[in-house]
Amino acid sequence: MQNFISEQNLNTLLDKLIAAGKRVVAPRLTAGTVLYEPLQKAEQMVHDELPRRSAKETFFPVCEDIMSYEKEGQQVRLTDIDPNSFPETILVGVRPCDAAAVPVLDAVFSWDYRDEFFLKRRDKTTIIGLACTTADDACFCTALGLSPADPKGSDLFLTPVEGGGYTCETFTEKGEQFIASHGSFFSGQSDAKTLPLAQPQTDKFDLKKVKAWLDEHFEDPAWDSIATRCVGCGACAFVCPACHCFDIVDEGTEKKGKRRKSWDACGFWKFTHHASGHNPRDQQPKRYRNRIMHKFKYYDDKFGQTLCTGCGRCIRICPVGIDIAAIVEEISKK
Amino acid sequence: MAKEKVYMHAEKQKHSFEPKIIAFVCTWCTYAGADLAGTSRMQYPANVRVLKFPCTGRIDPVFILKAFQQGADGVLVSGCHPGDCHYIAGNYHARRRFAAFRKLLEFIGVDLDRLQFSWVSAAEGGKWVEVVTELTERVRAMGPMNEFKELALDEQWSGKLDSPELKEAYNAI
Amino acid sequence: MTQAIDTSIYSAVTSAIQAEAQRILSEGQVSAVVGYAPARRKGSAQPVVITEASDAGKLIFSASCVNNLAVYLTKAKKEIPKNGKIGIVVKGCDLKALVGLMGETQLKREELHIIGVPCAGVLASTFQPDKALTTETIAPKCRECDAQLPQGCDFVPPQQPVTQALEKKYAAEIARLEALTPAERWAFWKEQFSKCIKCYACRQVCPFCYCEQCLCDRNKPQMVETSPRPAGNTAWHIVRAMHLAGRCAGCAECERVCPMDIPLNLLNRKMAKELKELYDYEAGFEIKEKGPLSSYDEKDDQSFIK
Amino acid sequence: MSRIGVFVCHCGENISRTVDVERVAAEVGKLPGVAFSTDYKYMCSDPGQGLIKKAIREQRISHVVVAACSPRMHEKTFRKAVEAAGLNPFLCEMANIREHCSWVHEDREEATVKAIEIVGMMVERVKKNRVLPTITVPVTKRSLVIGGGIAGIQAALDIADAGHEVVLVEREPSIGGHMAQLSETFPTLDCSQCIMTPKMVDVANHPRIKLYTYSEVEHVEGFIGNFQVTVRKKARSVNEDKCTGCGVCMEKCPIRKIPNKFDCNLGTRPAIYVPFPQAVPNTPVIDRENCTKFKTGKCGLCQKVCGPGAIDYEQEDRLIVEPVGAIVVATGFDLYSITEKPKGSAIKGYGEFGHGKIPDVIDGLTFERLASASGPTGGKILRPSDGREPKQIVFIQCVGSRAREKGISYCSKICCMYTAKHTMLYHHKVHDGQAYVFFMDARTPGKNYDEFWRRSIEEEEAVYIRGMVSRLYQKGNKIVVMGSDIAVGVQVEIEADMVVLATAVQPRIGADSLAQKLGISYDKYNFYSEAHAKLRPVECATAGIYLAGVCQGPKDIPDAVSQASAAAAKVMTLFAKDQLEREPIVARVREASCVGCFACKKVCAYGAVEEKEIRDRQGNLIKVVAYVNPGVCAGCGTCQATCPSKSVELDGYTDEQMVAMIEAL
Repeated sequence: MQNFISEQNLNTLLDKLIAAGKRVVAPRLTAGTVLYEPLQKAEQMVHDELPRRSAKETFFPVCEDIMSYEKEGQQVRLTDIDPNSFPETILVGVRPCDAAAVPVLDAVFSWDYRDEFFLKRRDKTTIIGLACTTADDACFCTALGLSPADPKGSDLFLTPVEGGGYTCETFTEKGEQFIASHGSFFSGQSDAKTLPLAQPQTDKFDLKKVKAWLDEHFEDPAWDSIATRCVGCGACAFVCPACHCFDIVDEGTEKKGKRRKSWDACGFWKFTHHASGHNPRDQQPKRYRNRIMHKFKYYDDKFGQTLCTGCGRCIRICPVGIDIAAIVEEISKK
Repeated sequence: MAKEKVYMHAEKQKHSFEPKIIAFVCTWCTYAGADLAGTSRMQYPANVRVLKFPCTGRIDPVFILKAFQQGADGVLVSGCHPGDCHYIAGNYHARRRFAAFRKLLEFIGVDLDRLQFSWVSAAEGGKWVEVVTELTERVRAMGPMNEFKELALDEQWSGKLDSPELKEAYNAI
Repeated sequence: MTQAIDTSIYSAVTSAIQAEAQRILSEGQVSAVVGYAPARRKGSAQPVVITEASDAGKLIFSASCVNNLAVYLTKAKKEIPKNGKIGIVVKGCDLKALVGLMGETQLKREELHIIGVPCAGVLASTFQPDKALTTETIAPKCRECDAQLPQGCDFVPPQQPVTQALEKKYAAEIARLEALTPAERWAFWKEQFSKCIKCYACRQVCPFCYCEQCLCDRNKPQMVETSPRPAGNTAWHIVRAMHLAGRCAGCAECERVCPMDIPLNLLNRKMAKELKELYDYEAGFEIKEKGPLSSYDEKDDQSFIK
Repeated sequence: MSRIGVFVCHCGENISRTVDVERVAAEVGKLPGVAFSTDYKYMCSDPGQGLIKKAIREQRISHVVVAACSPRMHEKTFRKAVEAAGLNPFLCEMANIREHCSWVHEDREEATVKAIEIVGMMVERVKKNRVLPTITVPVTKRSLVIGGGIAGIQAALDIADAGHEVVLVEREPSIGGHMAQLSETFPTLDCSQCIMTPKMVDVANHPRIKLYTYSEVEHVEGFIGNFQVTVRKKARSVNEDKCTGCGVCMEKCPIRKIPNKFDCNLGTRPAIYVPFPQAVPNTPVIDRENCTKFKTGKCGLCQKVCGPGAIDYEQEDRLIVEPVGAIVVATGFDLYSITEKPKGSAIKGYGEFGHGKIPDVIDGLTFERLASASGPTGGKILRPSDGREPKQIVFIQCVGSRAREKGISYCSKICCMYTAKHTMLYHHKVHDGQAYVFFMDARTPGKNYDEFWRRSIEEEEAVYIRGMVSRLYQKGNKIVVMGSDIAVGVQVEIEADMVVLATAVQPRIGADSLAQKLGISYDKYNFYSEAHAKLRPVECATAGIYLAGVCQGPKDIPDAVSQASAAAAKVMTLFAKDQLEREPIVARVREASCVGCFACKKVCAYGAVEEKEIRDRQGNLIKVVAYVNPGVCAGCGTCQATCPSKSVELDGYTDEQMVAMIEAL
């Protein structure tokens, strides 16, 4: 049973993968901020900080081309993007809250329409999760039934042990294959104890109760008191591991340009702005309501899952201190 | 004298790089000045493309940005001398706006040698030739303005594509 | 060396704000008070709008009261009921924004009841709101603050903040960047702007970004690429800095809220510095009818014009 | 989808010599949206224009680009041609491949490539051009003239004679202005009153002139063709309809010692008075500050003696709104008084000349009253102090004028001539007297002016001393004038009986506040600014407002009259049509996105931006947005570049058009 990898071996393995032309994505420091980004060297990986953005962009880029056009005389030439050209990727050091969001995204991108752009990237990516040893009072994965050691979404899951190195479990064929192809870096059972893991404080939410209240309270004065302060930026959606709305725009000139798909957010005024000028979500509380509804009701209605993994990013970065954990807790007590 | 001779009887030289210069000018002074250079048959480099505005007051700084993004290697903004504005004070407002904007561009890292401002009156055909020639030659010596062009091709890592065919198609755009 | 900042007056300030809010609400002088209230996380605070005198006790002031609440009074925020006079809690830096908005006919002085806060400084970031205020954790804007005591308010608690001279980080960073070559500066900003994800938090918290439709949301013509790519990001931040030039009052909210840690206020401070040098203009407590870029002087500098 | 037609001109050989025009037409023909492209020898010729018209009709061309000379040359020609073929003229643009290309480059390849790009840019631009209807503004064919001096009178008479109604507003109880105060006028020495009073009477009798004297402009709203002017008609305390002008009230008034301002305070008048006997209207006014009835409630004598019962102590100021289409401003001047410094004036006084302290040191206008046959001395030159005839008289020129260090750097223009006239009048009246003139330069351009000036020296024996007076003081009965004669280089000392100062002409006190009401600009002295110093000298930058007389700058009577007639002609030009037509290159506000910051208003030099309230169906105010008055907008577009949300667009130069051109590069 190959279920241990030393820190040094992990680094050597990653460097080898990078040298072999694989894209290795992990938390690393970029211009002063920890983000999931491709590594040039394994040692760049940051182990002890939750990246500012989630890992979702590995499959769902911030912005990607989906087509380009060029006009010549009266002719228009279109060039499609070939999803087979997406690079093979090892996503490593993924936090449980980020990895747990991946199956949630899978559901929506393969539902009535199979989004090749997402699925092909997803298909070409191996996810290596990493248990958390620290948490702050914005973390609330435990409140949603996950945990700092939850392997949901990971092909392979690493847990740090005392004295260095990681125990390693596989959960998918992809994970098993990964160990099989790089067996020399893994060794048998070590008796080292796992490091004490993080313990987010929040009690488990009664999500059924939350959903039941949401089912009945599309219109409720509570929305005003929750979200009058919301200023309508998209920061919460953009740092969220599970939010997946996107916009498609054509950018370029009369002669040539590209069709691009990029992240969108329900907090934006423009999100539901009709061409007619009418906006059904004309006030910020209505937009924020959609965020909560989508996460704890609509997604559940459709896919039987919650569109939130408790990473706490939106709580930390919200410019006006909107605290989704506090809101859900409040709803659950109603 | 010597200078004029250069303009009037420019020896045709082939250069490895011909910069793209975009000029934003007001219709009453500089456009007319450029017309005068034409009617006087003065000669100047063919690199400049002129966009006519009613007044320098109409020129939005975004246009300068847009010009660089569209591949301009140098940008010229030119209008009426102070006190000569056809619209009383448009050039005074423009003067402040561009004084601020050039400082911003400089801070972002745009080399201000690529951005020229001038007052050229309807009577100053010669000055138009001088300004355009100088800017063209300066920018030609500096080489292409690659910053914005490279930026236009740059992607967030997650949206980058590596296939050579696509890269080629991309570079063509 | 890290030193603690004395915030001991904040509890007395809190009581004073509560008493004033209680008074103006119960006397019917205002229909609502925009202020700060504590939130779930330890040490945290969030903007709140209270309309009942009985809620006045919810108001606080602490080092995590970072927001510039002026944004809630602008046209871009329609959610605050604007019937009659509104009370608002402001720090000196926030008050400058209110004053700027009055100069741009967005607010009327007589429609506001301004509660000024004697302020010794607030936190740079509220990612960890329970941090103590020290020379390390204090917001960079507070290091160069000249407005600890707001002027021209309807009410200011009598406490005097204890202040100490701190190194001006913006000035130092601007000087550092100015000393670089254009190519080096370009590289610096390119790396910073490349992180941008166009969440528009900078725009949404800015009291001066009150346009109901932002130029950058336009697509006929598309002045700025909307997609979050380095090119469009750079254009966006240049255009925003230009639109704020001569208007920005220096609350630095854009920089604080940026989830990608882009030092946006550097751009605004740089422009403020230039406009001060060129036209002797500074944001302050006095309502000015025209800003530096909506006025001119025949004798303005034109040394850059051939 | 646009069907663009591109027409490339050879301009004989002017273009085709350097630019391969066939290749330009062929290359441009491949651009998306171009349906037709061709070249022709002379596109501006009749057959050339015919080619364009034919293509529009037969090829269903929707937009036109003419690649030829500068649009400053032939844009109008081609836009007319396009209009004749049924297209909106603003769907036609010109690509300048002559002045900006073929004439300035020699290399055929380079020039051809550049020409293709220039045309390509205009093709992209024209795609975004919109149909622009000509803007018409209705014109109210009535005019307001502010000021009843010679300039205002002339303008009013000219406009009224042309058949349009005129509202003439005069601040004083009578029209006439300064010219009515003058004795004789240069260079012909005809009596001012003789030539002035008939014109005043013409005004009073003109069926199309509505005269408001003792009135002021209170408020002005609106724009060219459509002004609403509020006039304050001050309470005269005399009913103008009943008063017959018999003058009994003035005879009986017990208060008689009020200094007469018209006579420069040399004579006196009663509390109920007309400023001078030939006043128009000949209706007295009660000076309420000095009238016993108003001060104590007693007296009332004038009411008792007034046969027609015209005296009305209860009369109040009236505000009258007059709709007019044009405004002529002719507010004239005040003489710079060196005794009384006007409030807020930046000008430094000339205390050294003793004006105001030495009674026989007077200004030029006072001398006019002394010399006037209708003046307080009946035309005799007598000293105000003792009524003696001065035998030695000194005139000092440039008092205030051309003295930068004292605050006025301009030349008052009339002083050289009137001082020469004064020496003559003096010589005619005091045969044994001697006149001296201290002067810096004599400025006498004008028909018969220099001859006139020379006559004062050569025939009328005035002694001209080039130099400045350094000191002046009273010594017994005499005024000692010390100065230098720089021509000879000696100090001069004259014991004079009287000194006349040619003090500077300056705009009326309060000219600035009237300018603010009118929305016109003025210089640092408060002279009103013309739209262009050379080519539009009688128009203000604010459309529909014209200038006449000294309010725009110092001038003499013939100049003031000429400018008044010119202003009248401008008004008549405006009134020649029922609708004012103008090029539709004006700014428009998109109210939906305007946030009412009014940055546009702050930068608009024409005052074209107004505030407009948007209300819902219940009448609740939703927001206040900017509105650009198309009648006033000059089309510079400064507002658009300033608008943060791009909610104001300049038609013809929209962001879409300009960006399309940039993107074509």
